[in-house]
Amino acid sequence: MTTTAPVAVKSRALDRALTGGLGGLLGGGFTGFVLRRVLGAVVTLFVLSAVIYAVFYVAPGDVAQITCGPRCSPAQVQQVSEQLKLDDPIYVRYLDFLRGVLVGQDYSTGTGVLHCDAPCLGLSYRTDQQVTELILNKVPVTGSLAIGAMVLWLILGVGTGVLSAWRRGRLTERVLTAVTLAGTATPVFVIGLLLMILVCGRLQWLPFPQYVPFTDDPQQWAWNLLLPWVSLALIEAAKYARLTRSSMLETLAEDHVRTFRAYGIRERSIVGRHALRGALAPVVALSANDFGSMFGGALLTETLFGLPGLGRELVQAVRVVDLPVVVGMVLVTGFFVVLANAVADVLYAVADRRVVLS
Amino acid sequence: MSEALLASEIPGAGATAAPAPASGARQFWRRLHTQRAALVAAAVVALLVLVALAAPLFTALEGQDPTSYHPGLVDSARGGVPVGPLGGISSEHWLGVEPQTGRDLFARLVYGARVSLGVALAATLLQIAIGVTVGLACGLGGRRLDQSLSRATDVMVALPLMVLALALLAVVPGGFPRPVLVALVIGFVGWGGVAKVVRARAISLKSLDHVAAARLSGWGGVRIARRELLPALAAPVITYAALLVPGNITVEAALSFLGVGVKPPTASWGQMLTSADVWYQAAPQYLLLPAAALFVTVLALTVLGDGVRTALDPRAASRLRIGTGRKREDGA
Amino acid sequence: MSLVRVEDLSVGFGAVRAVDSVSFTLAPGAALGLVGESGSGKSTVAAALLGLHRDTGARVTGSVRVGGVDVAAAGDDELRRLRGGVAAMVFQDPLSALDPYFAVGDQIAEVYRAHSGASRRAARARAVDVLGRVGIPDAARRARSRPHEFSGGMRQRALIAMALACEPDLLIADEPTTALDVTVQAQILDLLHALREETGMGLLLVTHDVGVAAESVDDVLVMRDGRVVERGGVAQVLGAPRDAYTRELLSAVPRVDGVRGGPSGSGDVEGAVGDVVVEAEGLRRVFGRGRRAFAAVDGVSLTVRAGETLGVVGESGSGKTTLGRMLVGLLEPTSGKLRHGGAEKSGKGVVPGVQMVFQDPVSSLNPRRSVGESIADPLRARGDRDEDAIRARVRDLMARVGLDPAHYGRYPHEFSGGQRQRVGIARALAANPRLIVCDEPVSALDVTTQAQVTALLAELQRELGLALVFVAHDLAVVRQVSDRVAVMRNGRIVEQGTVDEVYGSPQDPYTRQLLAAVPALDPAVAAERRAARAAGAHAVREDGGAAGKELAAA
Amino acid sequence: AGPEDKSEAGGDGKPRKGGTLTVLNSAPQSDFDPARLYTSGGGNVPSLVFRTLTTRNREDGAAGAEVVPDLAEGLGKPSENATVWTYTLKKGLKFEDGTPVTTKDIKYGIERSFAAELSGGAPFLRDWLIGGDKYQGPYKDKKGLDSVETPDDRTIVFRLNKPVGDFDYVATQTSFAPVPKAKDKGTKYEEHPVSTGPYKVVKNTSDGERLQLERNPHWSAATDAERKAYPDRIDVRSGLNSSVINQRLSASQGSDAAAVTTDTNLGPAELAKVSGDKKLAAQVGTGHFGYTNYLAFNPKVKPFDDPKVRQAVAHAVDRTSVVNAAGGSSLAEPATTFLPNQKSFGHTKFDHFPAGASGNPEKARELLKAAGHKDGLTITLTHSNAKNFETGPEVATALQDALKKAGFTVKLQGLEDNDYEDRVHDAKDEPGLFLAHWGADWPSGGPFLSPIFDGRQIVNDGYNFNSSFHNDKSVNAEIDSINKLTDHDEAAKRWGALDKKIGAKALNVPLFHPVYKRLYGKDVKNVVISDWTGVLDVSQVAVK
Ligand SMILES: Nc1ncnc2c1ncn2[C@@H]1O[C@H](COP(=O)(O)OP(=O)(O)OP(=O)(O)O)[C@@H](O)[C@H]1O
Ligand SMILES: Nc1ncnc2c1ncn2[C@@H]1O[C@H](COP(=O)(O)OP(=O)(O)OP(=O)(O)O)[C@@H](O)[C@H]1O
Ligand SMILES: [Mg+2]
Ligand SMILES: [Mg+2]
Repeated sequence: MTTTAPVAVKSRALDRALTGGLGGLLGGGFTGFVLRRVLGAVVTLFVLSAVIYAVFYVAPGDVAQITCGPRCSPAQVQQVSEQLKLDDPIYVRYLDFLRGVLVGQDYSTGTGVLHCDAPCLGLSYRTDQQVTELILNKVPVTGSLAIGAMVLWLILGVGTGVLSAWRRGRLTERVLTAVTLAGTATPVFVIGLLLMILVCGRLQWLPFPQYVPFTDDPQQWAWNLLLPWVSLALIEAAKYARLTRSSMLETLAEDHVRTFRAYGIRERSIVGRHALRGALAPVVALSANDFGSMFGGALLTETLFGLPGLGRELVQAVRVVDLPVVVGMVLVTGFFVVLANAVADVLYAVADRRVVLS
Repeated sequence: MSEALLASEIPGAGATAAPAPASGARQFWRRLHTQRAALVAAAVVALLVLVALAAPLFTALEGQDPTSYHPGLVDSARGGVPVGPLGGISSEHWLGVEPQTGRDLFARLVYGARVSLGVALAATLLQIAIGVTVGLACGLGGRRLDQSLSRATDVMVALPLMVLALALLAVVPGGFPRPVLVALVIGFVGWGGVAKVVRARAISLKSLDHVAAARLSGWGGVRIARRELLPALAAPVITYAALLVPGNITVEAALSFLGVGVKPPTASWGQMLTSADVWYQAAPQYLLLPAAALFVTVLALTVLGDGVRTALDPRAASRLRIGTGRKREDGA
Repeated sequence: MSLVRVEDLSVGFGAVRAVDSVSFTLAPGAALGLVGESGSGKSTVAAALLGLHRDTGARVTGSVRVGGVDVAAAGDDELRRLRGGVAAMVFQDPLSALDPYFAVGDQIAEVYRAHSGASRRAARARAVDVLGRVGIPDAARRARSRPHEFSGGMRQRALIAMALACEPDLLIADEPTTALDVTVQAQILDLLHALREETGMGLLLVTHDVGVAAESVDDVLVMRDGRVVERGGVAQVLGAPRDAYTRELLSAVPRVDGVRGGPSGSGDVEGAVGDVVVEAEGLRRVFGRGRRAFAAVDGVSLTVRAGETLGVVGESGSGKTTLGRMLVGLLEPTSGKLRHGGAEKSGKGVVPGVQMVFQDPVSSLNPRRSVGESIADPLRARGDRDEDAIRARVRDLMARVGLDPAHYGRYPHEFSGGQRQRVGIARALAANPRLIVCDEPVSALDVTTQAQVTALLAELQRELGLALVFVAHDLAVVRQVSDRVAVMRNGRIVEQGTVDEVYGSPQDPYTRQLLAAVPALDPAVAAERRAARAAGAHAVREDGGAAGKELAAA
Repeated sequence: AGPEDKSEAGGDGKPRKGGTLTVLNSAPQSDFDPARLYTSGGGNVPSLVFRTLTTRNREDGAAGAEVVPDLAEGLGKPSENATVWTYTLKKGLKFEDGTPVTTKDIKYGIERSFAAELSGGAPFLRDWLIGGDKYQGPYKDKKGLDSVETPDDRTIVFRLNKPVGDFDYVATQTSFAPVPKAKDKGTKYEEHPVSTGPYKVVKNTSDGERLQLERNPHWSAATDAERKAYPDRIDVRSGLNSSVINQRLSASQGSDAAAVTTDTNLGPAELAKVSGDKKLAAQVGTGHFGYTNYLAFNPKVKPFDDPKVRQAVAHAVDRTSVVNAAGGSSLAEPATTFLPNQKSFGHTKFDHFPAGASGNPEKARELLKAAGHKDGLTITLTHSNAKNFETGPEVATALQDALKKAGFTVKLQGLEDNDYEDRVHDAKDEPGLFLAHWGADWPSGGPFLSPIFDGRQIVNDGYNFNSSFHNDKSVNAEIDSINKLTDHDEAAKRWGALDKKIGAKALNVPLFHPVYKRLYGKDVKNVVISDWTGVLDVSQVAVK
């Protein structure tokens, strides 16, 4: 009984935040925004898949031969080719793919039939696994990597940016600039490897990273991912630091900052509150992009640290021209890019109410 | 009385002897000149470009070339580490030699500057050009244009470089100059971030009255973008551009491994870095040299970019209004 | 001991000597008016009191002591305590002086907390309280709005509220009522007066409005070109000015009751009035959605013809700016019809040949472009290519609005508030538009410059058949320039008619109320009137939150 | 070969049962179906689960290149000129569920490997079994493959379309592993293949990331002389970066102390480090695998139709640079013969076109002049772009530099890996000069020379490995005749002689044979690296 009251209060507050806060301030209408975004995402994914099909149509690499193995005889290659329906014209294969996505598909396992439910992205040429399943297994890995790295690079980058805007022209700023830039100037595989050798090999502070699912053991999860996060964050931080700083200096030149100076507000809070708020828009936009693209782009990190994520799978799939897997992976990336950008737009409109969601 | 006022107020209106106002560009240069760090950075960038352009001259001075093997200078039994102290530094090989091959590192570094700087700078310019255009179009255009361009950006961001490289391999004729191809590929792939940053800024800038005023003046979107928004966008864009360069240098190396990049034995910093990572212990200078070169480049570009950014802002340059409100010890 | 002691203060910006050897003192509880020509250095002096020129590249000499603190020598902490704590400032450009990303109430609360160390909650409550006291209706809700949701006058009041929140010993108010209609203005001035009496707050009031000065201050300092040209008690300076400039200033003050030396002189005279330039029918604009939906303009119909000036006056927040923006096409009406030159406006976007002078001179000028370039914009957009001709035209325009043409290459931040406003006017005039919507175009101008600008407008109107929509809170100015007047309140036009009709025999009670609130030039009369209002003001102070309603009902 | 006589094992004391062995691999173990695996000698991790008719001798060095019985009682009994091979199963063999293993299961396993759904395995049975080229596997072709006979549960007979003296070697392949038909789930079988070996699969992520094995209670050491199976559990983690694998092994932290790798070599940079560290150096084993890297000519393409030009190239090659590019003398040995330098292959020393350690440009110039190219010659060398690979840019640029001294202007054509494979194996589009390599399917001259030089193995509409399009009747006849031999030593001698004979034609330029340096964790004992596979044998390793 006693617990119901706070819950009710909370939910009402939430309700207000959502209807009054979000719905009200977004002007254009939140549901409309969501609908448009969903539609946009569908179109984006559609285009993406078509592009990949087109690319693989022109790209080198004899799929049947690669799948069958180098020593396969022409007759066998032909069999594999039929098995994978590689002889159909590319548009027929694409339509087949779309059908799979919409209504599902049946595949023969040799001894039986494997039903692949919609949305079915097909089976991997290489491992015969369902691509949807494969991807669902990998998303948590890459997701963990991306989220952690983003949190870290935002803290590191924005923190550094704020500090260097506040202490602009001073020694603190120079040192910070040099340090963050050193991170940028070193490719991730170098930073990652060196960190791993130092921290895991020499000092033995951390284990050599091995993916542990969050649901198994959150502490081990974080512990193992710490190094990949740090490596990625070190690379990205400078970008955010510099961007934050330069946007903040812009804001500092504006009139309203003078108001707060004239009221004796500390420079620290002028910079860290008022200037920062104005500078966040590009930072949020960029992190959305980077976060989304990390789903396809963290391959170097994943490869280096042996994390079984999407990026690594993608590299392998591209190498063996495993088209269904490649398409699936790219669609996931696309999905996250669109999603992250949508979230960024909402955040952005909440932060700056002059902006109406488009 | 108003007529009288007019006359009395502004003696010789329009024909004053006041000094002609300096043009925007001139003021910009004047403001840039006051920043020592930016000038030093500009000198460093110029030096780097010079090194890249005059690479043959520098290597001739040393008497080496970037492709000759010196099997005698590496210890074959130990995996090919350079013999001699500090990675084989000698009067012939100023910076030592490359492990395994014994190629001269100074020559490779100097020649590598050509590829890396050329490709990375060209690609960055392209990324900025496309990104800014798309971002501005998103920010200023209607909802529909914004939607379609934003989704197109998403497609570009989501397409893995590797997949695109594959397509290009297939469609670009073998004779196409590789560095140009690399710059084009990187340029056309990596503009998503710029576009997003520009769009975000443009959206909040366009709510300002001076943009409304420009619209009332009758300007179209392009002109508004160029005159009202672009100058304000210069800060984040320039900042971002300086940081795109190191990324592009690394991407060049990645593309080279996919076969779209520059052909061996041509050296590039990115490729040196990628093959040097494992040598961090056995031949540290092999890793440190390209890393240091890259660092100096980024640092110089960043400092220069910051200088340009500051000089572009008439408010910040004179420190009027942007002042810290803090007491300055130096009494400046 | 005096609260403020300024001795031999000079401030230079590069080659510009903005303030030249100014000295004055101000005792606790006293009020000093700083009047004078636009660009004469008033704001610069005000800023110097808080040490705002520190580290900005300006050269400051002389000594400034505020509340016993030597501003030039004070350490960072000391200065911080001074700012806001001892002396609070109301900035001249209220529309850009608030952080667009934070709720107005939060900004006030932040400032209050910085000096009182109050809890977050208490600070919020305080913010709502002071917002109510400056007459923001429904302050508790409005405190959560962001600045762009406020009208110009509301933003200005928010700034005043911010200053009052800190309960300073000294209030530096730089043109604090430029965006306020006369009733609200009177209320604010009464509030300041009451605070002086109650708390002994000192007031430094920078204003170009002699009437406001007459109502609120004891002593006056008249400035011109950075120097003090006359000083003395308010009655003496306004009543028997010694300096030639002061006399000129006073003679230029427009009056609601005096003869209409109407610069356009049109109104009643010739039928220069031509075709309909713009016609609105049932124009409505709603902000927000759902429960928060609110009609800023609610069914406005009006017509403006070529060569005619429509004055729009009304309560602060009554929808004047919103209406103006709709007329030029910067804002889409929620419903209603809009016809330009007889043709129904189709689609979105601006209408060619239509200009606007924005209420906020700061954000309407691109900080990165020289003002000359900004003024030249419409010319270039029109297709002019001859650089020399463009420059010549820009210089001419600058001269005609009273700006030094040599300042072509200067940037907006190097100008005073009134100068920036004139840049906006010059830009609007540049391409000889058919219609200009002027949103408080002369609110920051001293009366002589104001006269010059209105004369210019009238002249162009005669020459080109320009149609004007003139939004202003200053009834005298509106009377002077307009042919017809519309009085707005709560998004509606409550009264519309020729100047003589509206001013001569106002029908609506609100119009009458407005006319009654016009500040008097004679300090004695002003004091009398204040006494008459005192009862109302009392009520306001007793329950701050209800102040708005109270006021509206009055 | 008992555990006691392995004195070089890392750590001291006798190997004991128990513990968990971790395997850190770089290549993902994405296939774990015996029909799809293509491994030499039954593979390493797979051979822990899949027993086959024969297997490789689990001993160090050259002794490890011998073939020994596994499920079969003894090696195969050839008859009818080595076209019929008969094997008899040991008694008491069981699957992991306790059911007995019969030759029917082996036959079924072999039949499965013909199914298109399970492609990827070795090609030999399809080429050799009568009717193998037509057979489509048990899913489409329920009748079965007649040339594999199972007269009773312990006997299996293979009928081949030609003499194959090496059949015992072939019978080590995982396709010879028994698969119980009732448990076959087609493409899903690999998730949990039914074990006959000392370990069974407890978890297979199927995407090659992780494979966990545990003891198979129904395996009996009495029937298996080869596998030691000391650890209780084996945890295979694949898809790791090779530098990281070596880092982990050298750090030997936690479970990595009991870790090995079965596919990762020490790189040159790591070698430089290890060679200076005594403790680490003791954790390195050396192995050899029959493998040759060479420069291949396509004599159909000018100017390589001229033997003098080919010889000039052969003389100009700087093998020191090439070896350095491949990792230095510890990781590669210069090669002048096509056959690997191991006895089992019948290695016979020769150097038809001596280039010395660093090339003989003078001789090369002479030959070029004689061929009519006195102003030098511009040629194109095709290579793959894969990094740190024998056919990659590192070796190509080393050759480019060496050939320059002899008057060759070498243009490099680097191709993306897939593209490269397609091009160099395409009979119609094969480049004139490219980097190639060949590895042994089993340690014998046959699988080395036949695909490369047998004129009848030229493939025009698929992958072709006879890149010189060599078709010499006498060579073909000699190959046939050696294939009939069932005495491996006798055959080896003849292969060696044949290699020397073909070598004189300068159809390719052998460059180097790789050497493998395998690092293992500090607690790993009983390290065996045979010359058959060149990798550490997981079935012999102990971690206690
Ligand atoms: N940052 C600056 N740089 C250069 N000149 C400046 C700067 N700020 C102000 N000025 C100049 O100093 C003079 C005084 O400006 P100030 O703002 O004090 O005028 P003001 O009396 O407040 O005028 P107004 O009534 O128009 O606001 C003006 O001529 C202005 O152009
Ligand atoms: N973007 C907006 N979002 C929400 N409310 C707004 C917005 N713009 C204006 N309003 C509200 O609309 C009403 C009318 O505003 P408007 O700016 O038109 O007033 P005004 O008559 O110009 O007042 P003032 O004389 O004070 O400038 C005000 O109550 C204001 O708070
Ligand atoms: Mg002022
Ligand atoms: Mg307004």
